[in-house]
Amino acid sequence: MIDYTSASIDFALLGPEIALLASAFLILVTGYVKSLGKLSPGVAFVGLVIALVLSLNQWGNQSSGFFGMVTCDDFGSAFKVIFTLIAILTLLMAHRYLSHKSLNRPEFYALLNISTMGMMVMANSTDLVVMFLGLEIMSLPLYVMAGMARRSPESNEAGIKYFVMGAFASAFLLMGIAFVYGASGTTDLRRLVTDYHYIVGNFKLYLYSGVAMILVGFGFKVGAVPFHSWIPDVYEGAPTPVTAFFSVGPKAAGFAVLLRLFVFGFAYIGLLSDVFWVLAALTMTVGNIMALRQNNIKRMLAYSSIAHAGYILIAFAVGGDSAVSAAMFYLVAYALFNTGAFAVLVLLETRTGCKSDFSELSGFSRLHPYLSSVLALFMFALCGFPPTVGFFGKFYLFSAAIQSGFIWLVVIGVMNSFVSVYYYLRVIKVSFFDQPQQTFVPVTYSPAIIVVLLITLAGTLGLGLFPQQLLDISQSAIFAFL
Amino acid sequence: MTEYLYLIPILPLVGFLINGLLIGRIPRPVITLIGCGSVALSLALSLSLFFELKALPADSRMIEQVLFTWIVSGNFHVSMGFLLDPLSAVMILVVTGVGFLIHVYSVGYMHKDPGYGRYFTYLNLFTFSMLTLVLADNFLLMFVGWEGVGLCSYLLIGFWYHKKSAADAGKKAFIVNRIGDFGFLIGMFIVFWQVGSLNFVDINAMAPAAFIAGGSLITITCLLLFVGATGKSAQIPLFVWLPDAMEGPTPVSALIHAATMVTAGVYMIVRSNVLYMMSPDALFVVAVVGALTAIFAATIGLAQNDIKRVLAYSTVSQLGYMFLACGVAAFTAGIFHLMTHAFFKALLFLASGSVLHAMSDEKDIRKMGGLKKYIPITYWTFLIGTLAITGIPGLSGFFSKDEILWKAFSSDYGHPVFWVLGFVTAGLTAFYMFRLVYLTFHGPERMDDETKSHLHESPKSMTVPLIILAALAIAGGWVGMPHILGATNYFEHWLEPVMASGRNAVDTHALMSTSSNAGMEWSLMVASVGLVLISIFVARMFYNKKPELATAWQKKMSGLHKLLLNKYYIDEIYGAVIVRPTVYFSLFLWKVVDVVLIDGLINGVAVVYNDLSESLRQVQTGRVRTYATWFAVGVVVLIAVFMRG
Amino acid sequence: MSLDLAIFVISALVAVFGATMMIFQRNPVASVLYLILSLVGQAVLYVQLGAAFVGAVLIIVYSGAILVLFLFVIMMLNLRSSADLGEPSPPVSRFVKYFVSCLIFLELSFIIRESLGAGSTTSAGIVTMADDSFGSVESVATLLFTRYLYPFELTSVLLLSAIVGAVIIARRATEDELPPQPEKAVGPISQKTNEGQE
Amino acid sequence: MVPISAYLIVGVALFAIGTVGVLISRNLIVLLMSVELMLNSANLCLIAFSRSQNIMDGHAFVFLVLTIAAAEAAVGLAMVITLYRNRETINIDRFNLLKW
Repeated sequence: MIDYTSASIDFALLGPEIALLASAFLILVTGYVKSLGKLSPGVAFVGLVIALVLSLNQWGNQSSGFFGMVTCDDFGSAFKVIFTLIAILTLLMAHRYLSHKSLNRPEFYALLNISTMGMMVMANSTDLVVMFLGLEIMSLPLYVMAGMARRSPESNEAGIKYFVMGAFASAFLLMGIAFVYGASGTTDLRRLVTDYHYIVGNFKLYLYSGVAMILVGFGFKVGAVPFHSWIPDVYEGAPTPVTAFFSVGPKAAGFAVLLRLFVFGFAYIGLLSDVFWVLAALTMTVGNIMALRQNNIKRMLAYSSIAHAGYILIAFAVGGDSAVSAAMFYLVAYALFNTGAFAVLVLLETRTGCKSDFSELSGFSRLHPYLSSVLALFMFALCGFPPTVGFFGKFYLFSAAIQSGFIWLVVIGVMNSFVSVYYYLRVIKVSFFDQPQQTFVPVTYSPAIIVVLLITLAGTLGLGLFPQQLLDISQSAIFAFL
Repeated sequence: MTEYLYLIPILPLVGFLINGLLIGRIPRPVITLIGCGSVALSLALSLSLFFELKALPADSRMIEQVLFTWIVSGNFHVSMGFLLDPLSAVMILVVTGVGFLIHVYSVGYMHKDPGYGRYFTYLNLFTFSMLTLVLADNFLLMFVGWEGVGLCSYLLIGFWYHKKSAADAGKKAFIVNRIGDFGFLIGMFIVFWQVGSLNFVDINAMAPAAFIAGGSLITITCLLLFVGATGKSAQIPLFVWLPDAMEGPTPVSALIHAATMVTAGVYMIVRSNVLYMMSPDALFVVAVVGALTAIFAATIGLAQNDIKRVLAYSTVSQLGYMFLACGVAAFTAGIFHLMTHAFFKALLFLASGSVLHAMSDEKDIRKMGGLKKYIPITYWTFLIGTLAITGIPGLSGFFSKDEILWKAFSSDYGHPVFWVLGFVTAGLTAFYMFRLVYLTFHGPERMDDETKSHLHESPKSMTVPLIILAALAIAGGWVGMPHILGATNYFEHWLEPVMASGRNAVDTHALMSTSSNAGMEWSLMVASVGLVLISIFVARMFYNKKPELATAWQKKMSGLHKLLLNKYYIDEIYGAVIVRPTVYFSLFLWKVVDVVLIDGLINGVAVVYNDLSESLRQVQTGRVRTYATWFAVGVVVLIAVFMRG
Repeated sequence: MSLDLAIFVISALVAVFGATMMIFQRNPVASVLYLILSLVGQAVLYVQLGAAFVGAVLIIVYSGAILVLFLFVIMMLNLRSSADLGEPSPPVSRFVKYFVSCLIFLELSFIIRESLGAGSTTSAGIVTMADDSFGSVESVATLLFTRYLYPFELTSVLLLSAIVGAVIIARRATEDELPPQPEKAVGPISQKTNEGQE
Repeated sequence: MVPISAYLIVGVALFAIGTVGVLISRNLIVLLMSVELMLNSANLCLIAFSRSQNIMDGHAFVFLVLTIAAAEAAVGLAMVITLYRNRETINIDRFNLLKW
């Protein structure tokens, strides 16, 4: 057992966070020196790599510090690794894009690292206060990153929409935390679990309504219907690498917190399973149906990210170890192929005047047979086609649900994933089969993006053929929890 | 040799990778060498493994090769492994054998096509997927192959993507197959849930304990799997994609949409025969759907004028036979017909490809005629294929079809009605196939002069596969002669180990006791052969002789030839009473039931989804305040739910 | 009516009144002033609840700094009342919005009413006089620098990112990005990223 | 003696008013202020709950929330400035380029 309320000020617990913060500071300090400004991406990269190594190092370390405000466990460490990997991939593809759009400012990299740090804070806490702060630390840079292209009205709009909706959701989250606090006198999740008899006996309604509003607050971050409406607009308007980051990073962080809260923490609230059942079904159905008629690939991927969040929400309805490890598996898988798809979009958008409309893809395969095949592969993974990792993610998730008897939820899930094939395949159809409307301007590669593509490609295919390793890891991350 | 089992699917994969990665950079002879060579090696390996398997004692004919463990988690265990047993041995021989011949044929057929490299890339990928499907030792790997062949089918139907109809057909095939896959996947999940394994050997061993025989769960499972089979194997109501799939290149139609991929559903059902044996209700549904599809598609085939569409409907109809066989628990007969059908249908398609080759891609049989003398090899091979499919005694189709009909009549799960449906279908088949032969190869030459001047026999690379397939279409059925002819049914003995577990599962005693009624079997056989001959004769009357009669009648108006005239009246009456209504009925089925009802239903689903999408999109107004309102509504509902709890 | 109750009623009314007026003003400056009024009312409630220190902070930091920032921006942009606010939403949609908000209020107040008197420690939910240290500067500070040390440090990160974010968003365009010429943008990476700080 | 629930009701009322403000105000600045009001009402609830539980953790939390509110206000106002520069309006309904 861990000493929950260990007062030790043990900075080793915060290694990855400190590494990210230090690199952000360094960027902010050196960024204003002309000649050093160019080094910012490198500094950010080094910071992320150090954070990755430190996070990996924390694997197996289960301890608590800072008066119980920081909890280091394998569950959190696993998510920290996921966050840093996502941030690294984003960084690699961002540089080229930002230079192209004259947005390449050192602050971007600092904000990226700070935001990643916020995610880590979220994943590594069992206290609602810290989770809330982590959420804000993660979100504020995201609002800024979305609105960073100040010359572009779309980016402005994405920023303000994200901000308004985010702040609105934060208010509900805060109110929810206040109610839970009112019910129990504590914000520590572990005490909420140990004292639940007393709390439910006396302040059941406070607790329940508080939990409902907390669910709203984090449900917003993962894009659960009906708290999803910001997603398409923000994803479409934000600069593409930022969108790539949005669609996996904050989502993973939101799921990390949601898993901790609702699968481990408040699991005793029997109602939750039904609520998540409805949320999952609604989220995947709405996401998929609305994705059908989109003309912009970024927007389509935004709706698809809603749908994928819906699949992951199945795990919450199911509960239990296998469902949670399936959700983690799915998150990693989704992060891989979704980032890969966005990397291709980034390459396409670094041509002048490209907005990622479907029609712009016609003629793609003739000029770039490999790149278009790679895009097709990512689309197959998004559909959940074997032998990509997307298939295993879904398979594992659905079989966990079936084993717990959630047949109808799986039926809805499978139906949805077949509907989704239609719009993913449209990307392939346009890029392979359609006659080009105008000449396809060739894409110029950059080494960093090729690295991103190779990593995501290797992950998508490799983990599809040999998923065992990742499966083991995601399982031990669950078994190691508290 | 058995340790090289994995190479059978891997070789085409290697071919696919080489051709795919070097697309546009290697000359055509190299593409040909890699494309055909990889399949040839697979074929050689399959043959040697087949003989090795044959050398083993009958009850130990099963080689399972586990390459590596795919996933283990808790009690969930799936390995990446291949299973070679008598059933999959038959399948790999068919796939690699027919596949190789079609690869060779394609060399000649596609030689002018700019997408030559792409074509062979897809074709090798298809062969790989199909071999994975049939060799898989578990449902999951089978599903991988299942999706793979679906994908290749989609790519190859839309191969000539500049044709809008081809792209549409590809899309349709894809959507319809999704519906089928949905059933397959859910069925697979239920099997896994109940049995705890996806491995076929485990399922065979454990399913009787895991499911209650005759219970509703096993029936639902089998029906869901059957939905998957109807999608892939084009049965009612999911057959609509197959006729449209003929937009692809003809060798593709031969390989994918006739000989191999579309039979995957049959194979899957036979593979899980243990499950089906436990659910008589599901078997009954399979038999009904199979029989209805057989007669339904054959009726539509009567009035088609596109040579490939006739063959497509004929494929649907023949697949119906196979499902009928499965439905009456005559799985061996189903696989037997699958094999013979692969031979003669591949032959028919390739021959029709040769016709199209000669006719400058004119598909309408009304614009053909008299081709016999221009392309004799094609004609003779086509005729052999036709004789085989109609079930002329001695040719392969006769044995397999006869066995199905007899089982439909006599099996414990059979019923005379099934026999009648199959019997009528046989007659219809003979009619439309000979209509095809007469309109295409006999009679006046109706093509324009331009086409006529280009008429030529196909190159060797095309005719040699035709001749080999013709030989197979004749002799392929000799391995499964019925007992009453005094022969040994090698085929049945060969598959016996696979079917034994299924019978043990339900503990039936007398499934094989059918030979007791030899007299009945004889008479049914004679009846069906008789019907076939009559149908051929009628077809000859109407599509070969009648035009001549008509001209004769015009010349001799004077009344001297009243007898002839009268005979002609008899023909007319016969036509008005029987043939015309049948043709109109056929057109009705095609235009109304197929195109309007089933097609419309599937398109309707798409339209509903699209409209739903369109109207839901309107919610996304772009205004933050609207979003916030939805958000708040969500909060209200959520709090209300939690308050109640 | 006891003094406590009188103070509560008056300050609660002030807080609610200020808030209501705030959202219905067309002139943003007036809105800010009404929000300050509401905050003053709330601060009194804080003090009544024994949170004297936090109440003082609310006035000083919130009214004194944050809302002044709002005022500053309004002045800077020279926003007149109702410059371009278009036409109001249709009545139905307005009704829905009021209705939904009312529902939130009703639900939450129902929950509060239902939970009335539950619990044990400070039973009956009545404010009793706590010991003197409750809510004092010292006890808040002790909490902030022991148990809440980590979150407290985290807020510094939050403020840092807010500053950086505000600067990056609101700063005037640098010369290299002023004319929105897409052609120019294709050039090499080298950029004068650091110029043009206001 | 005023019951705690009275304070909570005031807090919830302010929260609902804030919600109304977010939902109906077209002026972006008023909208931001409404969000601030919502955060503040949650603070009031926290303080009240602190009192009822007789535990001071809520006070520390309110302190942190004030910081968060300040940070959000800074970023939000920066966005308002940019939007006003580019579009010369702060009517939130005008920002609907991205839709459907």
